Amino acid sequence: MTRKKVSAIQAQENREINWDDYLQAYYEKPTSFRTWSGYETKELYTPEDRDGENYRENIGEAGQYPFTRGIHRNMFRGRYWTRREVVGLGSPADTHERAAYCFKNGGTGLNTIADVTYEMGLDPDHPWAQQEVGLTGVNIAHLQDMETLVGDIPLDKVSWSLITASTAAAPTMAQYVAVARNKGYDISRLRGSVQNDPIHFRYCGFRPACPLDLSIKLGSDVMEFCTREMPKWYYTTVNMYDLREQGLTAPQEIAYGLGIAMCYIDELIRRGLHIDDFAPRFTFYVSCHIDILEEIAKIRAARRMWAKLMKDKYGAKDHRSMQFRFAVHTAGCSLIPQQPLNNLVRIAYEALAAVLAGVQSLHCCSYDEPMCLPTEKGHLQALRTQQIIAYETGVTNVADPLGGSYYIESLTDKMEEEALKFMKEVEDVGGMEEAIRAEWLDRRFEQEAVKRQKELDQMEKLVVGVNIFTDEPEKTTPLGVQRISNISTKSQIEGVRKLKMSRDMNKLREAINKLRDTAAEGRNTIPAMIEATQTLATTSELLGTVREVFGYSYDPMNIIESPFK
Amino acid sequence: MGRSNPVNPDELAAGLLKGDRRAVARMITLVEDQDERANEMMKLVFPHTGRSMIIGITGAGGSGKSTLIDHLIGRFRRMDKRVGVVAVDPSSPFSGGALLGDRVRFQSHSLDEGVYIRSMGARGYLGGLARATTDVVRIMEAMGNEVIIIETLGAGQDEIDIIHVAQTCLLVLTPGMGDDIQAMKAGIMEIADVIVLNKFDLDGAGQCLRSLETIIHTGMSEDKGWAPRVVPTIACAAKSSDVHGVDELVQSIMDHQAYLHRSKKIEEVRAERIEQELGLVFKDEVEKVVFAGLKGTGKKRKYIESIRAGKNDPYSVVEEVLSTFLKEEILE
Amino acid sequence: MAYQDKRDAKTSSDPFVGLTPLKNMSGFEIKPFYGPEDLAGLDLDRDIGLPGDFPFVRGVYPTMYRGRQWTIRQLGSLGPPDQANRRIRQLVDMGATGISVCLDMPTIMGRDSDDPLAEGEVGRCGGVAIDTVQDMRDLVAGIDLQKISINFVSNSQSAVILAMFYAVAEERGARRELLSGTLQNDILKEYQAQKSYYFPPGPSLRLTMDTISFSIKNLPRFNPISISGYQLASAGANPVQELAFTLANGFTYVEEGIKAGMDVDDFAPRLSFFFKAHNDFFENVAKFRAARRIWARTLKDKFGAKNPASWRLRVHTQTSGSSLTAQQMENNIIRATIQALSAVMAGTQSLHTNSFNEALSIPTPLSERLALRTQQIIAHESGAAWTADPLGGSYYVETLTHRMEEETQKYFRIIEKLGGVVAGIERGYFQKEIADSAFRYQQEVEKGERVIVGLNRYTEEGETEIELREIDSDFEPHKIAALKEFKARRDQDLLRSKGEELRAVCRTEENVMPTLVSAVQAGMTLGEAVDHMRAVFGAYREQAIF
Amino acid sequence: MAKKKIKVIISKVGLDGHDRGAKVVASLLKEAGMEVVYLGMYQTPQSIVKAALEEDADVIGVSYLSGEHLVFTPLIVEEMKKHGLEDVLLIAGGSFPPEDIPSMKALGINEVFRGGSLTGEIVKYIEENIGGQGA
Repeated sequence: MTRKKVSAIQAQENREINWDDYLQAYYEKPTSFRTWSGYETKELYTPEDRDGENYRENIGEAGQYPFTRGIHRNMFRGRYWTRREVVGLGSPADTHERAAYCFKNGGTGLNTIADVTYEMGLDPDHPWAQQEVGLTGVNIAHLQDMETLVGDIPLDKVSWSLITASTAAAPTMAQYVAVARNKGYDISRLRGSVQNDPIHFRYCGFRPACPLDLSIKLGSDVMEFCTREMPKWYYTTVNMYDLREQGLTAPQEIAYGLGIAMCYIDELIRRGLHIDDFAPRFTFYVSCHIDILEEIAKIRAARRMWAKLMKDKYGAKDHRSMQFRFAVHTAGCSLIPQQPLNNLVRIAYEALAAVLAGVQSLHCCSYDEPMCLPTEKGHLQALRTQQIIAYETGVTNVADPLGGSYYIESLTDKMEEEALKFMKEVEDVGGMEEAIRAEWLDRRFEQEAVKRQKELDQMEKLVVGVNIFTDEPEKTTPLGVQRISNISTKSQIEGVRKLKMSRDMNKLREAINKLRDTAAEGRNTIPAMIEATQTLATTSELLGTVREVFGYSYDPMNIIESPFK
Repeated sequence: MGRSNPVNPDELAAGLLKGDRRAVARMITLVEDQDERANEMMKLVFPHTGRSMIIGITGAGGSGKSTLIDHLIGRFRRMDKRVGVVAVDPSSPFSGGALLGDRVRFQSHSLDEGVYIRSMGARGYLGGLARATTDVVRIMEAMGNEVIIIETLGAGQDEIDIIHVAQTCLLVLTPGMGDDIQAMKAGIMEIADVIVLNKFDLDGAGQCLRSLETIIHTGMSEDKGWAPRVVPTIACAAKSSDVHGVDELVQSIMDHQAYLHRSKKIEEVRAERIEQELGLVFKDEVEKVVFAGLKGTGKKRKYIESIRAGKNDPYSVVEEVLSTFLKEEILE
Repeated sequence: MAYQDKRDAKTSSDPFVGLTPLKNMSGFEIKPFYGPEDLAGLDLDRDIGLPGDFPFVRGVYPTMYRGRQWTIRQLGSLGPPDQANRRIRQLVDMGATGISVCLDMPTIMGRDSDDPLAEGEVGRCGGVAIDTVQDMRDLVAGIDLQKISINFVSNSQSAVILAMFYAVAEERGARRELLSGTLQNDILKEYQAQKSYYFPPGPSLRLTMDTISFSIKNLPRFNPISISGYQLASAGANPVQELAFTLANGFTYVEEGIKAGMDVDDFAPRLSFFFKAHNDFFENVAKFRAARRIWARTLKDKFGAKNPASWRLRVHTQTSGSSLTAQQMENNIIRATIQALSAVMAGTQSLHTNSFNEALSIPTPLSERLALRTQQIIAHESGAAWTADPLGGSYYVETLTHRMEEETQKYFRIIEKLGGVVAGIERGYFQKEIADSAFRYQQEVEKGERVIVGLNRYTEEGETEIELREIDSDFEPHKIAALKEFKARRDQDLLRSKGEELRAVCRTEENVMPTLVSAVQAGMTLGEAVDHMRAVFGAYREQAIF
Repeated sequence: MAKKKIKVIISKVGLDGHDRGAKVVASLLKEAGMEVVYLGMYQTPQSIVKAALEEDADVIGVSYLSGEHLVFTPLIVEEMKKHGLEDVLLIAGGSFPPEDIPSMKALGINEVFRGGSLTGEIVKYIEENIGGQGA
């Protein structure tokens, strides 16, 4: 199949029309009828595709087991999904300012994202950190940074989502709780979430910070702590999304995501918690890619699978444990830098799919993400996209509006069937922990990612601006570029250096020793981390101390030695 | 000094002997490319070689060779030895491309000027790879590396050719390879001076260790002087405290080297190496000179035609060519 | 700070829930949840069936877009005909597979560019000025009319436009049986909503039927009429009104055709439709599906059509221009995006996506490309085109489709009582219904009951600057000069006699088209032709409706 | 005779660990017949250039994602100059705004391939440009 290369649109208006190209375009039909994940679709779906289906048992009404059609009967009539935008711009002060901007413009929840150095558990003055502090998010080195970030935001009113995924999620919670307590809040009333899925984060470039045993230990510490102390807090968002971004297919995304979730669940049960104690606060981060109907089917399948898993495997009795709660992040990997405004179209479809699938919390990518960090304009447009879907399109009036569609129901079954196959495969390898340890999952990711690129190279998948309807490359980004202020970075580095000189070392040392002992005794480390945070221990000091107890180098990058020896 | 620019063998060799890393790199490329200028350079390099400790490591993919090497480099660097590594990947000969990922595992030495690492792909010619490897090892010797580690994949005959250059050969195995071990009994005895049983924390490790020891004991004849040793290791672990057996491995290597020197076997080994190199160079050059030489004369086509027409066969043709060729050459 | 006046977090209630109407745009109450029991009254075979099968709820073709993608039809008109011609080429080059051409205001009003009333309006507002057959020549120069279909958004002047198009095609030696193209030519909705008419409904309808029968005989692949709900909706009709009135108009044309002695199966297959894709996603989908079912059943049962092609309702769709806001224009990208998807999921045959800055200017190259790419992204990336009627079977969609049909039947009964569509127009029924809906909608928006992002909620102080396209404004004097020169070169005697002939044929019951063709060939301008006809038919004045 | 092979170093630089793109490019350049030396994550300008030098690479490909392109590019170029590698092609992949491309090229990057590039484009560029520049 050949396609013409269309050149810059403003040049040469008066060209001759190539009628062969035109006719080819006119008689165009899809070259492949496969879903984005590669499954054949039929020409048409009819009532026969639903033969033998047991509506009550396998689909059910919204708000009823197995929750295929949604976890609430009245869905968005009860409450819209939470419209979130992810914010993280270098220093805590700059990030606070952008967060306030999003609230002003109708954001109903706050997401702050940690930068690379924070996720890696490095302080800004670490040799590896200095070039990159704040490039991709907010850097929180210590209690005072968290205080600056919080500022005057009322923690008892705002639903705050702290996006720290790695083992650094434990210090994040410690810092957040410490600030909240210092400000006089009753932490049992705080609402929000922390991403806290260190297992998956090893696949996002943070392996040094996320060894498997430490991931399970600290991840579960946060979960256990919140289950006991913060009943309104969502203590993990198992991140299927990031897995999908590695190049997986839709059913692989849910299969491996559920697999990772089970690692934590098994640990919490080992610690003596009952499934119904904690499962209601389990949440997921799911991708919505561009194949709208497949994504809807995927999410419906995930709801059904989670419900069955909770009930049948873990013996949950509380129906809240069986409700698959999820946030959607539209697929960053579906966006491209070519003809960037087209991304607005893609994001809108993906967001629509999320809403049609009954999402609880939605974050739209900013159209400029393939170029830079989101601009203010990009953030705003992403938010507006959600608002238009919410208020103007009428799709929120009905729970699971696609339920019953021959195609959707059949595709939902297909997604479940395929995902179960992938889960079985993991079981055959020896379970998820083993699949991770033996790097079986790494190899799977690599194979799949190469497949995805080949699909584009070989025109099996068409993407406008990549392999069809390409134009001359843009010279500028239509709505501007976001930069991170150097000043903000430098001040962050200076800040932590100064802080380290001015602390009460005796108190600090005592708190660090206590944290070390707690970890060594196998007890939950969060309370000790909170205490140490109050003595101005930094993120890397908290993590490094626990790392050493587990036999790892104090410094994930293996350069710095512990100052507490 | 762009790759497309002409290269002066003398200048390159001089640069190499001074330790100019770029000259070394360029020279290795010429050897790999079987560039016609390579031989001239190797002549200049050769006198400066023959004194290094050469260690070969082979084993199946995923057995942990690169990680072991990473540990070995560290130990030798602590002894203040300069280390050269030739990481050979003979796989994927069909597309001709190669993905050489060993450097990922050598991360901890990525800035150390005392370590020189070169990755080599098969380039679709397995036989030639052995030749190129021997040359590369000579180059690395000449640049002043006191320890040279050759890594290659698998233990087939071609890989054994590659590894044969080494004085001390390590075979890396992992538990769960029981059947394979039985099947390669002879190969093990032939090449391995030290058998590394890596990933010793996996199920079935003890069983595997016992069967290896049995193979060695039963296959061992008393007069050999050195019995292959089995060293259990755990090379790849997230925590340094979980790494085991590396010291023992280094000790075994040093023991083997000591044995070679003590028993004067080292001279035998060096002679064997030269014999092998001579063989490789011979094979290569004769083929190049004779077979490629036929090409220009138009005789090759004639021979092919006559074989195709059933009037001749390859064996007679080679016999004929060689006898006339050798006569002419030697008589000259 | 802003978040302090937000809801109390503990109650978990969104401040704006309850503000979004739980009624759709047609005013139906929507239940929170639909399940199998909602389909209890439907017979799946009889009422839904398969794509490509009667009653075509699930689409008019069995394989839908697997057989051929919908036509990506974008607006190619701009300024004088030669500029429009360049724009058409450019659109085709970017991947458009069909073209729509709008007329400028003077042409719509039946006036030539040199008319004093045309001053300052020539070639404005994304419309092209067509005065003479020469303009038609310039417009389609270098464009293969057998391959690309141009949709002329012409109504009252359709007979003249068709005459010019036919004349140009003839002189270019095109094979008539292969010529494609579309006329909007839907005069009834002009009286109901758009209000650009010259003559009273009777003669207007006759002209429409003349163009249809001329085209059926001479241009078998041409679509002589595109029965348009879009303009009704733009004037304020809600989706069910758009559906009911458009179909009622369609049935009126069928009746007129039968009255004029044509066989329904000869002309019904050439009737096509034009709907708006509005904001309410599912209501929009249901509207298309209901339209197909009603049309199929009525043509078969009431008009006795036997040819399946007569039963199939084929539709061109445009995303909703009236939903676009001048505020925060980028939001219009999102609106057009979602509306376009609903049109595709509803099974449209042809689609026009609006450019996001259309509320303020004619499209810029950037916005135009984005509009086109939106359709290409649906086609190639979204997966929505891979299976026919992907929403078919959905409890909500099927229920809503059924409901749409029921409500439409209620309107049909009212129209019948009034004595039909023309009688309804004369009594101002449609105009009042539409005006009432428009008023209600406006009220809802003003009270904030219906949220329009950026308009009555989430408004912003400053606006981003967006590049606006300024068309070359020098062309008006050139256009007028060229027209004067054209007029001066004509054979005045021939022209006069063609004028006499035209008036004469208007007084008979004969088809005016052959005479019109020869008149425009003789150089008669659009304005002159309209004047001649108006001399016979008289002008129409609408009574004010309150 | 062995064919001359194109040797490419593919690396991430700095802390950013989004290595999927780099891995995919490495695999696909291999399939296109090149010898690819993959360095992986957490590389520094020094370690990348050391590897390129030892491997006698024709091409260095670095993958950026998180806005670090303007930080590391000058450091890599400087390091290359220090070791006389001006004749090695330096290409960058990943996410960055088009506004930065002229300055990246001015700093010494020969070509950039952002997301949404096809493997064929990269292969073609490399094949047509190696050895040519600087000579």
